[in-house]
Amino acid sequence: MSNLPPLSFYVPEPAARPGQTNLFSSSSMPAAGDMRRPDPLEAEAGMRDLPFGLIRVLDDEGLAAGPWAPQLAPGRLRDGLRAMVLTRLFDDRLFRAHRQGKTSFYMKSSGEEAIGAAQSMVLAAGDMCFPTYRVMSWLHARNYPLVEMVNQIFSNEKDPLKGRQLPILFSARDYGFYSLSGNVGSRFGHAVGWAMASAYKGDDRIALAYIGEGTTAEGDFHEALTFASVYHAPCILCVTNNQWAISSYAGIAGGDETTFAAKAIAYGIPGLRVDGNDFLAVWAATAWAAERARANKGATLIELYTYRAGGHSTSDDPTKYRPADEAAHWPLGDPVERLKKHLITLREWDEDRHAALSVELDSAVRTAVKEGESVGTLGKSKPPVSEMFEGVFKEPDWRVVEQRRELGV
Amino acid sequence: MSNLPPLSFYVPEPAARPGQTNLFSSSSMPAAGDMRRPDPLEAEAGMRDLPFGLIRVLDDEGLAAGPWAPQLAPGRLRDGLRAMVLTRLFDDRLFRAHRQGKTSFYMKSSGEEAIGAAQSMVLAAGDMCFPTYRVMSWLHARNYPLVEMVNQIFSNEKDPLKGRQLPILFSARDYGFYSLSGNVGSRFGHAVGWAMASAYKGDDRIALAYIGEGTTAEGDFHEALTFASVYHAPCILCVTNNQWAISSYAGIAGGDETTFAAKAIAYGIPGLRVDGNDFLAVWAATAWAAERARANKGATLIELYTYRAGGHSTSDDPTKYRPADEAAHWPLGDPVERLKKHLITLREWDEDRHAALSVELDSAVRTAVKEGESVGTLGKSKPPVSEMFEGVFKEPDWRVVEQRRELGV
Amino acid sequence: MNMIQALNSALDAKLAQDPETLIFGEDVGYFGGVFRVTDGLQKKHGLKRCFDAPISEGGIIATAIGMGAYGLRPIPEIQFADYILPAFDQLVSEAARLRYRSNGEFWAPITVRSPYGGGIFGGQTHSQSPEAIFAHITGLKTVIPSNPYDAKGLLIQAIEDDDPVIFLEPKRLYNGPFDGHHDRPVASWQGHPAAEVPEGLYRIPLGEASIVRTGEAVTVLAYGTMVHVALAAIHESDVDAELVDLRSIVPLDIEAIVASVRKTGRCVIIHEASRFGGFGGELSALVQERCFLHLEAPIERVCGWDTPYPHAFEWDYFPGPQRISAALTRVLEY
Amino acid sequence: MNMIQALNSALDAKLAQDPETLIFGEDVGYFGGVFRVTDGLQKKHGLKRCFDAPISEGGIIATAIGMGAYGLRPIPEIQFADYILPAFDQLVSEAARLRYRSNGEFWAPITVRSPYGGGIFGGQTHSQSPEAIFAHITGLKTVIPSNPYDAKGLLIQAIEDDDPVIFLEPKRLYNGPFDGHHDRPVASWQGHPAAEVPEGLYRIPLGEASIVRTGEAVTVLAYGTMVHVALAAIHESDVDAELVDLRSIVPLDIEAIVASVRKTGRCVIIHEASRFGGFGGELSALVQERCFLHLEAPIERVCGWDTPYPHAFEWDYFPGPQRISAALTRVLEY
Ligand SMILES: Cc1ncc(C[n+]2csc(CCOP(=O)(O)OP(=O)(O)O)c2C)c(N)n1
Ligand SMILES: Cc1ncc(C[n+]2csc(CCOP(=O)(O)OP(=O)(O)O)c2C)c(N)n1
Ligand SMILES: [Mg+2]
Ligand SMILES: [Mg+2]
Repeated sequence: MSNLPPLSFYVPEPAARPGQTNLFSSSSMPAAGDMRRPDPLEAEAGMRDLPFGLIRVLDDEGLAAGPWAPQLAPGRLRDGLRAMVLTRLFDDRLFRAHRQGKTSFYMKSSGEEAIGAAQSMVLAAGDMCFPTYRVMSWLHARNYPLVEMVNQIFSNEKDPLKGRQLPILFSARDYGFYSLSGNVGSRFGHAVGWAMASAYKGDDRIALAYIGEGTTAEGDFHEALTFASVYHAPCILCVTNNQWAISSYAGIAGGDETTFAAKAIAYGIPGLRVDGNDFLAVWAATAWAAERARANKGATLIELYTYRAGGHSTSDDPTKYRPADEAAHWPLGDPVERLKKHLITLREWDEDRHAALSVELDSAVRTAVKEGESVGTLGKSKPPVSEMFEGVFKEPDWRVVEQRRELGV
Repeated sequence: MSNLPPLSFYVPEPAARPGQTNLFSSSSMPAAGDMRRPDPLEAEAGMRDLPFGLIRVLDDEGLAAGPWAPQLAPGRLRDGLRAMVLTRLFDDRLFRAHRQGKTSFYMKSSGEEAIGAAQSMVLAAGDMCFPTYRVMSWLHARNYPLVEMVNQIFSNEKDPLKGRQLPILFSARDYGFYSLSGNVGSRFGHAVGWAMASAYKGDDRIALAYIGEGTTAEGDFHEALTFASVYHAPCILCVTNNQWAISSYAGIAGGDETTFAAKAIAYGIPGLRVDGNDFLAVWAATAWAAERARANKGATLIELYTYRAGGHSTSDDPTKYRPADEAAHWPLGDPVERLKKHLITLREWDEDRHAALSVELDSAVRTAVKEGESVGTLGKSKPPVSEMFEGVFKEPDWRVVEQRRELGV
Repeated sequence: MNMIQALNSALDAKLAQDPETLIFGEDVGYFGGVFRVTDGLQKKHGLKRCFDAPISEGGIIATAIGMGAYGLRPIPEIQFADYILPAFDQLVSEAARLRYRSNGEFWAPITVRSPYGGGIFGGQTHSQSPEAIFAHITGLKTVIPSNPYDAKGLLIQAIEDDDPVIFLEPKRLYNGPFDGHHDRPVASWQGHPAAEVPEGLYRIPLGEASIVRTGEAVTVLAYGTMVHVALAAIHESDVDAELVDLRSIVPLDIEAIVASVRKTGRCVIIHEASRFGGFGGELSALVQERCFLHLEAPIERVCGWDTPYPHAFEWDYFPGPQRISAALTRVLEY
Repeated sequence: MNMIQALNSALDAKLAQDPETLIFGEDVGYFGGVFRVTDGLQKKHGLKRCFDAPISEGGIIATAIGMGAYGLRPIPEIQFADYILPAFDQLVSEAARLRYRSNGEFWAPITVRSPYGGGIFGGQTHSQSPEAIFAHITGLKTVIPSNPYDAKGLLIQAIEDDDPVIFLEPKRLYNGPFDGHHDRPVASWQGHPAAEVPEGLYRIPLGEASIVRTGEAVTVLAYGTMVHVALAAIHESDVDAELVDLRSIVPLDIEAIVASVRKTGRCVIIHEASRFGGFGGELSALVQERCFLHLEAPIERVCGWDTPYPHAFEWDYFPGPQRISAALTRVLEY
């Protein structure tokens, strides 16, 4: 023992920092169509290779390849594209609204639009998604009214959440979108409980939950997976591995040591690792996991391998900690461009239609923002102050009654 | 979707309940010597089969077989046997002391004595074990004074922990034994931090931590493994899978879905699954993991597959929830008997010497208990009441000073 | 019935009446719980209505919240209140805030049962009284019964409540009313009026204190085990005290408290938890704010000391009848 | 220096002087923390002295305790105090109790830095003030500075303290002394006497309050952001109030509090956290117990309302100068 060198302390570091270049050489990138697709009802023991691969469908030419190709009608693909483009346009405009002081906070999904859009479309109306703040495309794919979203973001008088919550921390029960909160990770287990309840009732609804790759380090992640595994909860548990958690790269969550999909093996559930910038791959993997869940075979963990192309939030400047051009080197491209190219390759889309779509959606966003502005922006309009005292409990107790009186509202 | 049967809620159940028989048929039991032994410095990616096997050295004839056989001098084996026999005798006597009202609480390690004994011997004096309440053999193997233990268990005037802690929730820094507490799982991450500190200082000490298989469901388990993985902490993280967590069988912690060793794969660290009733196998696996840790290759997860032969504690009656004869059907035998047989097979031990050893150790235990009794048993003797107010902080603040005065102590 | 039987009866009645209720927690299933509160419920109502959970308090509460959001009324058990802490974030950031932040789209009608308190030589981590940290959390209710009758009626009400309720069971009272004289023979509930527990469903509203004893000289505020200890102290010191059993600390029956102190002009507050930052501080502040001109002596608090719960010194730590009597005397002689 | 710089300077000086200190937490390494408090420290002192941690507050505190037990003095950061809750069990059951239960064999000399409090439109989970739940935990110290000079001296002392310290940084004060008038231009620390922060090491003992303003008419107890808001209210209501900045709530400077209230005979307690079960209750109880005969009016508490922290209503929730002035007037006119 004594002739060994002393112990040394290891702290992982990302491939590149500002001023350097990240060529993403360490990520081995299997070709589209290469991964096998086991039957979704098979036992997990036969699938332990899957978490170490990468399910990709769309190839560089824009063609769908291999057994995971989901065979979608072009109309569905166009719906997906529309949701993604809308998400991006909405994000851009609301991000700017923050710069103009119209809201206290905003977060974009840039580069990750395929995820919420595809999964929202795969799941049924009665299913429930337990979102993070970065899957607003779920709502856009289900045509959540833009103006309601704007009102929430502006915390104005018509805010559907009555000014009680930070912008974009939505709740939209009728759209299968569970209440968000600022704490990361703490709803992951709710999804499992919700799914257990559906099974308990003998219903057919399943749950889908998101967690960021950084947040997988929370105990909540493990506890949710443990319960999902033990009780065969009918749910789909998704890790959106967008490479960054604010300024911390995925290695700080263990991403250098193994894949996030491999965490499924710890619970005896299938782990799929999926190209998150590939609308078709996300669709296919989700449909596979949903089929499994609905057949009482329990949960699946899906790692959605993607890249957070923008800053973490309006409070963040990513050039402080990663190369400014890192997104440009991301080997899996841009999800919007890739789906667009696919549709064009299929001759179901063209640049003109795309430009027209963008104009249409941008104008819809503008209209919604205008409408929200006409109600009021942050600090200029808000719900009645009495709303502050409502909803602490179902029925107010004497404390809030007295305090409301004291404040005179 | 609508033509699928409805979801159904699954709750796992053990193979047998009181009145039934558990033949442990579902556990596939590889033969001793069958498992390959990779070089401890190899990368984890090449070892993902190990968590699904079972490292066994002692075969049914009492011979050591295969690449994991640790080649120990007979004297070391006898030391190990001694520690195990001592643990069992001590447990039996103190358990009876509880029935006689001499202590408030006791917990036995019956059937699991090999674990702490072997690991205590493998690790160095400067290393630190972060124990559970079921590895007292760690202390016995290091000749912790029996009478001090008895004094702690009797909460008497000479209790080394000054009456502040429940019986057997020891702390014994000089014996490499970290402070125990009633909360399960919450020290697992301390071991990782301790190991990180050793690496940070460039020392050569490593940490070893225990957690019960039931407790692996806590978030603490996952958080500890995540940090161990990310920072390559020099530590050995052990799951003692004794099949039961009070009345809950291992399936309630996910044990029916995969092995506990397989949880290592989620973190990219080696996972060894070891016959915990086999002193030599425990020794060998621990030495392997220690070599890896000391060579700056980071943490190993070891599942120690064993059986809790007794009740959970003095508050428990296991015949209420499992077959009374379940221990008798446990396929991996009794750790004391197996090591004894091995030594006899080696012609390094015999029944007479064993009987003499038992007599010697039993009398040592008796003497210690007598000595403890002469100081006093629960309620008959205790440290000065002023000790209640000491150690809240390093220096007392006015609150405890005033309150001590108020109580007049 | 003793308190264990009363709680069991409440659970049994709810399981029978409401298919949306279900129980889970560590060892609550086949075995029936380490304190036997769920004894027989799995056998009677089925595996899926009362089952074992992983040792993961955070996971238990998280899944319970998700079930609640679905529409069930889960009744999770945390084996000891000391072990609620790993679930504290779930309770505070999620259960307590879900209704508010979602503007009523989702809520968590869960009832978290947990044995708490000392007097059983359980040492630090089986004896603590964590009520104060729940009382401060907006959106959580905290209920603490002191006898079998109340325990059943309050538990049924808590389960039917649409907000999250922490239901703390004074484990020292499970088998008998404990008056704090630990060196006397153990009392049983047999023959105690509050041990007359009806079969079937009945309810006690949350937020209504119970006047255990009317009196004119001083108001004693207590809950859980300390109700019985206070009563003993009142008898022994022969003081005409009014003893108010709060029964729930959120919602708090402020009217009953104020009415009593305005009448007596004196107030002693008692709890097992350590004093500093404990719930007694809130009670003292409220009484002082609302009864200032009526107070003829300082409000006293008799509590556990400001140390961790010490195993061998349990009875030195416990705010027993002697310390309560002394406080009553001080307050009256002020 | 502003408060961020002062804290950075404290950390820098300790890293330079004591090789056993190290910093870790979410985003504290290369990036320097979301509030920039650790800016430049990794570059200057090396990767191993100041590094990023997984998003796992429980894991951060658990490993810090283990490092502390080894002999280091870790200074973990929790990114927002709202996110301490997942680590609550580690802080309470482990950090706070390790010395006691092991009879001094092990202890956890950790300093947990965390920005807390509101006034930045951060919504519920970036604005809460959780000090009350720490104050109740025997074995934890809780320090809350109100200006750059104190922040540095208290942080150095906290790091050198051999017990676990929760160090809550009022994030609304990071860049300037905020007097509660949110509609006026933002103030900067520039020119404020407490912004004169020496280089190098100096210490302020824990448990010594600071008398920000002496006065005869009423005692105002406050800490963190509310010190400045209270001061503004005192000026505006033209009351001869004595303003006591507690600086640490455990240990608490009971002598300073009692001396002041005995002198003024009146007391107003202020905190951002919601009122019920908040630390104000403890303060009120202590003052009442120790100054009963000196009190000429009820002790008042001016606090956040008993609701979750509401995003759009931040300034309706916040106990601003107007509400404080009203309380001062009420107390004086009583
Ligand atoms: C419990 C908790 N801890 C810390 C934070 C602060 N925080 C907000 S987002 C974030 C990073 C999350 O990264 P990741 O999980 O990868 O999600 P992403 O933002 O990349 O989608 C952190 C640390 C928080 N919101 N909640
Ligand atoms: C945090 C916490 N939750 C619950 C308990 C109650 N409890 C004590 S031991 C135990 C079972 C532990 O089982 P396992 O981890 O398998 O360890 P074993 O006793 O089998 O060695 C439980 C649930 C506890 N002590 N701490
Ligand atoms: Mg991320
Ligand atoms: Mg076990």
